[in-house]
Amino acid sequence: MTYFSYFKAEFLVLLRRKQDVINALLFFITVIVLFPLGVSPSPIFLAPAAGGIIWCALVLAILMAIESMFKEDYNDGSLEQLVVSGLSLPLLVLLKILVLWSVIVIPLLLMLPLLSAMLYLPEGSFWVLVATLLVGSPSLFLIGAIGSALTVSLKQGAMLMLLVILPFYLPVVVFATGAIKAAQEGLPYSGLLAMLLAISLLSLVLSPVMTAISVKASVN
Amino acid sequence: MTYFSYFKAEFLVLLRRKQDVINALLFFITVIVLFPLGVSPSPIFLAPAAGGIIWCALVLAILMAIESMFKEDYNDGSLEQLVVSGLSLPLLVLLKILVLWSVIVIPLLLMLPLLSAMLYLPEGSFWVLVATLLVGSPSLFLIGAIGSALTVSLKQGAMLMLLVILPFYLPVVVFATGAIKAAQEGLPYSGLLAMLLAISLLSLVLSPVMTAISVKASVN
Amino acid sequence: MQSIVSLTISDLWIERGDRDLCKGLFFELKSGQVMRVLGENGAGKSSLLKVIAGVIAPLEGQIQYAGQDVTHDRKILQQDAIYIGHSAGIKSVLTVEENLRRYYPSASADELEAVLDNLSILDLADTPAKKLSAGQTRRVALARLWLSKKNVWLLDEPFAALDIKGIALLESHIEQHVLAGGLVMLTTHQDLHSIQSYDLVLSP
Amino acid sequence: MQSIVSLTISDLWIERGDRDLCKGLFFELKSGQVMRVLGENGAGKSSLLKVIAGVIAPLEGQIQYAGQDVTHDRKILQQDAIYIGHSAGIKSVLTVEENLRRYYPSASADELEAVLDNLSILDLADTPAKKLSAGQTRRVALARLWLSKKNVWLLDEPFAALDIKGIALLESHIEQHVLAGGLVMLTTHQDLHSIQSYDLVLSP
Amino acid sequence: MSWAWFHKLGSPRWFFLWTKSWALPLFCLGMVCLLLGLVWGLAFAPTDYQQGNSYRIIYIHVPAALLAQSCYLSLGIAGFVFLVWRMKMAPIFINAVAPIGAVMALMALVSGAIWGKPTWGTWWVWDARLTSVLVLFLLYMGIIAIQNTLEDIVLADKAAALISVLGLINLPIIKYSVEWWNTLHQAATFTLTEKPAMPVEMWMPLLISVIGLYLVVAGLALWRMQSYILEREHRASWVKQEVVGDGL
Amino acid sequence: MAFDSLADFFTMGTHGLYVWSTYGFSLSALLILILNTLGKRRKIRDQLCKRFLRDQNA
Ligand code: HEM
Ligand SMILES: Nc1ncnc2c1ncn2[C@@H]1O[C@H](COP(=O)(O)OP(=O)(O)OP(=O)(O)O)[C@@H](O)[C@H]1O
Ligand SMILES: Nc1ncnc2c1ncn2[C@@H]1O[C@H](COP(=O)(O)OP(=O)(O)OP(=O)(O)O)[C@@H](O)[C@H]1O
Ligand SMILES: [Mg+2]
Ligand SMILES: [Mg+2]
Repeated sequence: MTYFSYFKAEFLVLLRRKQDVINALLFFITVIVLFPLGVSPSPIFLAPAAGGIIWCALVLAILMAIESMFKEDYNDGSLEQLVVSGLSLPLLVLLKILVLWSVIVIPLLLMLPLLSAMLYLPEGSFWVLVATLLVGSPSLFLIGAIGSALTVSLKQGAMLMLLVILPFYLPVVVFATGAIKAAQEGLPYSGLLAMLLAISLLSLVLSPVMTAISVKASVN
Repeated sequence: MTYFSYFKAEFLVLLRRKQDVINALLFFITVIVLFPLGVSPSPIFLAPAAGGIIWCALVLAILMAIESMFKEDYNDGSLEQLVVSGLSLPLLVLLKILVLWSVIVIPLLLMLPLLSAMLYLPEGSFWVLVATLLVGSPSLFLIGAIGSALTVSLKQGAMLMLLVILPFYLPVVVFATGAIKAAQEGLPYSGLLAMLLAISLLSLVLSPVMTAISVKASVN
Repeated sequence: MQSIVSLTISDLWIERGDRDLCKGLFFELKSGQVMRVLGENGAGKSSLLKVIAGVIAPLEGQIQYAGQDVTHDRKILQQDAIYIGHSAGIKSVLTVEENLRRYYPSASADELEAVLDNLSILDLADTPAKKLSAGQTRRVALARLWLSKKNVWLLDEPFAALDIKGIALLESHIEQHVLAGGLVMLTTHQDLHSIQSYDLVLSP
Repeated sequence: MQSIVSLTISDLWIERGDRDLCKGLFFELKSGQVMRVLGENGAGKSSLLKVIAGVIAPLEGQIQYAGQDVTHDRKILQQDAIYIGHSAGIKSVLTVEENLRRYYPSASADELEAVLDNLSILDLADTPAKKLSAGQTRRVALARLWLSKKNVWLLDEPFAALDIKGIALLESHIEQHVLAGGLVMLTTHQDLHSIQSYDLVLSP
Repeated sequence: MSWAWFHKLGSPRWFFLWTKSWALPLFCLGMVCLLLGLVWGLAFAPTDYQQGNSYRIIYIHVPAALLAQSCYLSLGIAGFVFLVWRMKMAPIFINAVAPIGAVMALMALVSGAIWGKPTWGTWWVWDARLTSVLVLFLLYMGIIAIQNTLEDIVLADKAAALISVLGLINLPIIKYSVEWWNTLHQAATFTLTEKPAMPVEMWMPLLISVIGLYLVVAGLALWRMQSYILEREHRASWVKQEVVGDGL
Repeated sequence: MAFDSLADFFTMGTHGLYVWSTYGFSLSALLILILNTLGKRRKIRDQLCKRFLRDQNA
């Protein structure tokens, strides 16, 4: 196995399951539909909440996608093979996260104009929302991967994983929605974006190593 | 295998994994916390939205719990064994749903006073919220089971399941939050509760049979 | 256990993923007989057992058991049969004992103990199944054959992962079962040492 | 392939779930040798292979490969070894060919075709792995032995699920490999027909 | 009345041969009607005194909305027929019509949303009519996803039939949402009991494009069904004749 | 014709953008559907043809 052949196969697996990617999108949409229906459909409620709702939906969609990230690899023995492959495990893990991120987030961004219109997001803050997504979402994937690897050997690890990683998701959500709110109120928001970027970079450094450790601990 | 031994083993499996149950609760709490953090912490905003937020969190928590309901049984061959057991499959399925419901919803109800206080839910509508939960949540489990059985043979069926069952969850959410809102505004809400009851009863009749069909079609 | 029963398969046509695995298959299995299904990898042995157990449906053909047509409703056969496939329905979080109690709630403690002892997994009775080795897991699955009073056994590679003692144990148990009037259908790639069997060869 | 290499295990102590599987284990395996690990179900055969491959860590002991201590950093060994366990890392949604390309991106089309043909799974090259029978899946996993140029083979029950032809094929391939200077360590409960092997017996 | 036709309908072969030559004429006739209706509506119908020219969206919006519902109704019926009588044609029909229905629902949604901007001042409101059409779209997507994701045909057929039947509840909600809840949305123009309130020059092109779209959809549905019949019945000898006969 | 000039027809008062984008979107969606239908028909026939010919030769 080489890094490139691994990358290609990962991509292929996801393409073979393109329905799953589409479904991730549809889940995102459905959560967004749930809120106006369940809480309140009026623009007075929705417009200020739009950024928050979109971010909540994003977090949930990413959680769903990432929860089973290593599950199949674990069950079919691929994870064991990665460990004994002699390649650098952190790098392999990073590649996997990269593939997943691009396959989930890019289509999500494409849907965004529509969804933010449905939630009456003020026009001006749309680009801030996009910026927070681009800068913030990598950290969600990177942090999530650690939890996913930790819990992969548990048969129903989904819940435990949530518990482990959600505390780390909260600051990302708070900064991101904070930036959007600041933009809506005409306040400066670049500081918050910088914070998001910092979190993403930090997790970029830490996550692959920690995920690799968790993977190793899981396959025994 | 008898119905009772099956029931007992199901219970045991869930008890053995009490962490999962606790995690379902924690997920519920986290979604509820995410909302004030991501959107707005002020009572003016939260009080009218409280019922809706709790119901959205409930739907998501149930979805997470129910998604993998049959997965392990499928992987370890138990599902196959149920099909060839000579017992009535719809009944077995119903028992399984019952166990899951009681294990998830009862602790949830116990948490409710705290959470509704955190979201400033008006006192008067608390009991209406409890009533909607009791009457509405069985239908969520029953409908969810169909989707879960349908997608069990897919390695990553979660998303498909969501897509298929969420449209059916929406009316439940709309009626339930409608009832809570009506109660908050002092309007009559018993009609909406009756609707919820009707949906639950209807799904009680339909779901076991349909889930059994899906299970049978999945194990081949 | 009934005195003489028979399982009759006629004109069976199994298709999987666009390939015909068998067409016009006919055989009859009577009390006291062991049928060994042979064939190369991918010939359709496992599929045949699954069809008979009622896990998957055949394209055409009849299945009769004890004189009754069970093609469409496999219940009569299922209540009298035990099917153990590649993955045998052992729940990994339950202990060995709990797993067996799940299938046989009415087995007495002594009986259970005797069977586990016989299979040399008595000291694992309280170990969760996920901590077992491959052969130990298979022994747990096979313990059902000692506990059940079913007539028809459908076993897909039952000897896989068993050590030599385990194989001998299972073979002698199968022999006893057919002597007592049972029917056994099994697949395997290994030679049987002591069992007299009829062979059904599937060719792809 | 290096001319003469050896794998030396000394003083190995493996513990699993509070039970000692082996303690003070010592052996040396040289180029051209096959070692068969024997033992009852649950003796610790699979665990031993996993420890050597670097999937799980031993409690104590040294592992040396080609004169170097690899106990703490298994990389040198891993780059020269191939480990095939019970579940062998075959992705069920990828086709047979894609699965192999995942491990051997540089294999030429001809080479791949020859290997698949040799294992009689050439016509399944474009079938997703989840639609394969047990034996076919194993053949896909074993195809890696034909494609790789690795020295050390660690095989956990490689003959499981294979039919008779498949077993003969694998045995002769193992023989060739050791003739060419390879090292093989395998577990099995079946008898080997043509391979000359050293036996290591684990007792629980 | 004899039930022979019902059983015949259930036979893919009979259906294929019977409808083989229908698809093209239906489709062409439909296209002509549709284009006639649309051009008439776009260029020749009088301007609305209230909404100005934006009302011309109606000539797309209403046909698409009607078709989206009709397609789903037929899916529901087919699903029921399949679950009860296991008629072989029913899943073929569901497979064929679901994507068409999805496109119709999407057209209704998009045209409605665009129309909403000049008339209501917003693209989207969360009222019952609009939401239930969105749910209709999601249901279609669910059925399509089932067919694409579940590889086992037996399972996929049953699942799609189930969802089709269960989703029928949504139709009365769409239909009566404008009467049960007060919304921004218009009530029905065409009813069986009353004359439309619009002038003839306005509703005539509408009627024509509705009929046209119905015919186009019928033609497309037949084509799709024929393809699926060939795919599923490839074992039968008549399919071989059919394909090799005019395929080469 | 309800419009005085061609330019009028294209601008539709102030609503040209709305009307034309609707028509554009809908007709292209319909077109995609039609192409998909015909493409599917073609693909399935080709596949079956190939298979039957292969079977014949084999
Ligand atoms: C996304 C937004 C919209 C959706 C989903 C939608 C949906 C529908 C549906 C389902 C129908 C068919 C009703 C029936 O079967 O009786 C319909 C009809 C109609 N809609 Fe909309 N609509 C939307 C926006 C609008 C807007 C903005 C207008 C204009 C102000 C409008 C005007 C009409 C009219 C005039 C009819 C014809 C009523 C009839 O003849 O039955 N719609 N719409
Ligand atoms: N994941 C685990 N956690 C704890 N203990 C385990 C685990 N897996 C196996 N064991 C225990 O370790 C011992 C050795 O297991 P191992 O799988 O190595 O046996 P084995 O010799 O390969 O047996 P078999 O012939 O059945 O394959 C067994 O007693 C088993 O109970
Ligand atoms: N889920 C499936 N979907 C489609 N085809 C399948 C599926 N499972 C098996 N097959 C195909 O059916 C054929 C028979 O498989 P089966 O598992 O019955 O073989 P087997 O005789 O048990 O082989 P083995 O000796 O390898 O266990 C194989 O060619 C296989 O490719
Ligand atoms: Mg098999
Ligand atoms: Mg082992």
